[in-house]
Amino acid sequence: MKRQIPLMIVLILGLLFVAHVFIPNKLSSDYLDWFMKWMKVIGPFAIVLGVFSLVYVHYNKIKRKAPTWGYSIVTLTALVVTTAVGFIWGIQEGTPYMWIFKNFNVPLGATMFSLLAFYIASAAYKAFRARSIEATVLLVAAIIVMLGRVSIGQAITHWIPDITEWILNVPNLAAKRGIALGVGLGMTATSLKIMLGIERSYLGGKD
Amino acid sequence: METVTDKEEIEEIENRIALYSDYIEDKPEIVKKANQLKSDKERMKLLYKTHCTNIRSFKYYIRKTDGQGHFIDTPIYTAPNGEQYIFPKQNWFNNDEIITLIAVLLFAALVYFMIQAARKGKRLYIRPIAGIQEIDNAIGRATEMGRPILFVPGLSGISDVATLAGLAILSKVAKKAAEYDTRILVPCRDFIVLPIAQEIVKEAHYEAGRPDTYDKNSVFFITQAQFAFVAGVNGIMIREKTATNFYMGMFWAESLLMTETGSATGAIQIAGTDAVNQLPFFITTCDYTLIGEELYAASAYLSKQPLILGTLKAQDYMKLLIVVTVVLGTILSTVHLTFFMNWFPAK
Amino acid sequence: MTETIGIWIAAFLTLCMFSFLYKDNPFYKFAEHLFVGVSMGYYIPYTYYNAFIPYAYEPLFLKKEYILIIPFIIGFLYWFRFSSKYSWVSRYPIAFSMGMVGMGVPMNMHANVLVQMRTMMLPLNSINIILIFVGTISILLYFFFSKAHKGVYGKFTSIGVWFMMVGFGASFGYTVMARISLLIGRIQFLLGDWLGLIK
Amino acid sequence: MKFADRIQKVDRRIIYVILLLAVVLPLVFRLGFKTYTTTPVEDLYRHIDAAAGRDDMSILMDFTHDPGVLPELYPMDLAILRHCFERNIKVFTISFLPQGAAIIQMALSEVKEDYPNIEANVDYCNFGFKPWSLKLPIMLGMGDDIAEAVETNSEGLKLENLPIMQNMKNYDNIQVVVEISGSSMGQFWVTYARAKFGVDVAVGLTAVMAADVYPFLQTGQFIGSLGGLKGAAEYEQLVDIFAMNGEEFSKKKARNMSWVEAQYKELPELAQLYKYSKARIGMDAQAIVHVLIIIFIILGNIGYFLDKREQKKNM
Repeated sequence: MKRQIPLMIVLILGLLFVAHVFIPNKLSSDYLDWFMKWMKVIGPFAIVLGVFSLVYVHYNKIKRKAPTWGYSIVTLTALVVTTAVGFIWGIQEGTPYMWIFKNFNVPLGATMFSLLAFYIASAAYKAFRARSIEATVLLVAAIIVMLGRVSIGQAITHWIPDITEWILNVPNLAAKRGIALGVGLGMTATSLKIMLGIERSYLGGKD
Repeated sequence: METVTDKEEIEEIENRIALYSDYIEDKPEIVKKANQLKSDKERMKLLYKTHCTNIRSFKYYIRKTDGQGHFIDTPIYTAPNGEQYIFPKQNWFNNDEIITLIAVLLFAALVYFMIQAARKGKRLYIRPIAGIQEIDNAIGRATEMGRPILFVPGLSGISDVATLAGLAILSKVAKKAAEYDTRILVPCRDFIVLPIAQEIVKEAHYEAGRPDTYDKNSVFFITQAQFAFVAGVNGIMIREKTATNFYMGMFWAESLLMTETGSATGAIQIAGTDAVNQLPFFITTCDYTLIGEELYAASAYLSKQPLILGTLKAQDYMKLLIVVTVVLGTILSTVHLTFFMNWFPAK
Repeated sequence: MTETIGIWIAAFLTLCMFSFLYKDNPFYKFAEHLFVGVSMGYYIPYTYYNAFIPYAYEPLFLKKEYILIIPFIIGFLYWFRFSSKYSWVSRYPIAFSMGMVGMGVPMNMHANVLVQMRTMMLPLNSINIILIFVGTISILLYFFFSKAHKGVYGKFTSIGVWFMMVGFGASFGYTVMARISLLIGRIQFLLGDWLGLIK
Repeated sequence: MKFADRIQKVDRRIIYVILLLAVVLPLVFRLGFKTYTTTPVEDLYRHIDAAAGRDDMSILMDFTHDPGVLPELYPMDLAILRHCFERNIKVFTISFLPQGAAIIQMALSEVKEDYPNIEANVDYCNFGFKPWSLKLPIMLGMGDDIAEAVETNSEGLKLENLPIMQNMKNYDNIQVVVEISGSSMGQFWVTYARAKFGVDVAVGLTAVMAADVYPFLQTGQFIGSLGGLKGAAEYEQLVDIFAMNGEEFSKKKARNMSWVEAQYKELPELAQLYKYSKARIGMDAQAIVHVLIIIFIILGNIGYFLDKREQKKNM
């Protein structure tokens, strides 16, 4: 009941989906239609998981007066205010909700990762070392690609963009294909293991 | 309801009735048939079915062109019974996918049986991975210097294969460290990974016969926030002067920040991840890097966990099969025999 | 007016984030926590209006397709995730949505393995195709763990390492490019939209 | 302190300031480098352009990206939309992230300002946000019937009643799906929509992912790709020199730098707006910073090798 039935559900639905791929019959497309229709109803409920665990973590922090609990108030307030604004004034263009998105979400999200530019610059100076022949090859290829993708490379000689294109289309292609085949097999294996009930960690819990 | 009395009007209505009955008389069989049915619903059903058949029926002819606007058409194909419209038949199997079916069945069987074999404790050979030797050396170095070891089991959760592989390696590293009596620090980002890592390190100390040296606080949680976690790890590297840093598991954009600090403190750094986008950073900033599947192989080699080992072996044989097939296909296509290649899907 | 206030707020938050470069500080922490809250708060109304209403509420309550009461209830079972005693109940919706992995098995094999194999079998009639062929095979053999890397075989697999290093180099160059682009974007905002220095 | 030590021990804040200057200066004092175009970008442009003026063909843009990658991807969003509106190509937009839906609205309203004749639900249709958990159902469902799979547009209107849908049934009416994202979402389209229904897929990616798609470009699983800010800059340029100047696409012309230069001189006013050349202006700063980073790598390595030699001598 706790574990066996969910695993059976995954197995049966999974096998039907495997069959669906190979059987171009009306029955098979009806099955897909049915599943989609139900999935569309179930899907939106999943958001509860995310919201709940976020609220739970921060609520606990505030309750226990954990270090930096004050910031948890910031998170929860932002959560409540944004949600409320969305429900009160709607979510179309020109509403306060979109204003929050434009002036809070966008700058915060975009700046978070732009910090990495600084880290890369300092790592370029302090940590990217040609420690071995392999690392040297890597760095040389990287330098060519970096030059080849900007106009300065073109200005020095048209060979640099040409070599860049060649690197991307030949050795890079071979490398990425070799790796992608491994990844493709890995993904297939993971799907198989989930379907056959060998891999169950997604169910969570101990029993 | 009103009664029509005007003569002209009556005439017009009668005309109209006559027109519609003619219309129905003349109509194809299907309308008549529908007319005989009792309920509206059944009538609609029949008409809809016919509609579906009709829109899916086709006429065919072949047009040959030279690609420059000149073309010739054949007459429309007529079946022996004189019918020009052709209705496609429902198939029970998509013949284009037969190669996919074979590949899937083969692979499924390999995965299943290899995992079973590994569970039964069958000896499955895995080649020695160069990095494993390095792991031993690095632990030895920390012992000589009398400084602690840092082990980061990735930032991801337990459902990630890389995290599992990282934890399997942790168990061996912790055991070695316990034998040499060297301190090991394990910062975690995930709530679920934390207790598992604690258990693993504790177990390792027992196995090494030194339960007394196990310190519960050496495996600890820092924070969930990505960059703040890294700031915490960097603080540890600088304060504790760790001699060896291991990064085994799943890493994201923050990888670079940790390894830069590690390289500044002069630690030996060994990394292993299947995050392809972070690998270049690890290769240029670490002394040794386990690339992609090497991480799984190393953990299977060290831990012999059936799930990891069996999957690895199954993928291994599949890869061998791919190599053989591709070499064969290439030889054939190079001598202009393309039938083999054409069995494989192009889209 | 709201436009201007908005830009000033955005600029302030951008600078808060940048302050982490100096060191971890309350401004950064404030911005970081604010981000988490706003993103999640953003999610809820959107899902409600764009998913719950058209897919769950309308068909069930307005079109009266009563059979959908079953998935509706299954969806509700997600809530049990947070009960320590009944958390197993939430496995039912998870299992239901996991059913689709079945499709992933043949589709992944098809798109990520077989199609790639077909392109690998091109006739070897140019130097580049030969290079790609040798590179891919040697990488596949490098990640083949059932045979030790010795002798000629070992030499061949080490070719794979060279190919991979060039490939990683390309990714490395591109990653550097990506991070810098993000910074450029932010500076364009600060200089252009906020200070009006670029037009 | 020795030279080797001195180069190795520079304070990181000095490096940060140098980097900042390298970004700010080229943005303020514009350099005006011309970019050159590459095959994957040209392929995508040509492919989209082939749907010009047809009312039974459209392109589907999937905006599954969040604000974190906007600087790289937003210029792409604008450039492709502008191309479509200029050349009268029908566009559908969708996003499987709620943040993406807001980005669609931002991009649409920004481009629409300049094209007053373009009408919602006639020339384009915004499907809006559809939850992540529904990506496969919708992707597969569109192979059969778009209106049935997507159901409503972003305003909650039923698709089947909209004018734009009159000649659109399924993937046969979609010239190309353009996935613009910072994740491997494009793979989903290839694995499911393309493998099953054969629809053409192209991607606009952050540069981080750009090198990984080459195997899929060779197989044709992606018919084109835009990689990072460079890809966006190239697309901006193609839109300017061909669509805005009323020229038919030709690869030869696109590669001829003097022809390109000449085209730039004839641009209509609309094409000279700052928002439509953001990526190209950014590429100037990008060029300077790349050179700076390369210098950093070389300097750092010189220090490293001098240090290593020193250590050997002392041993």
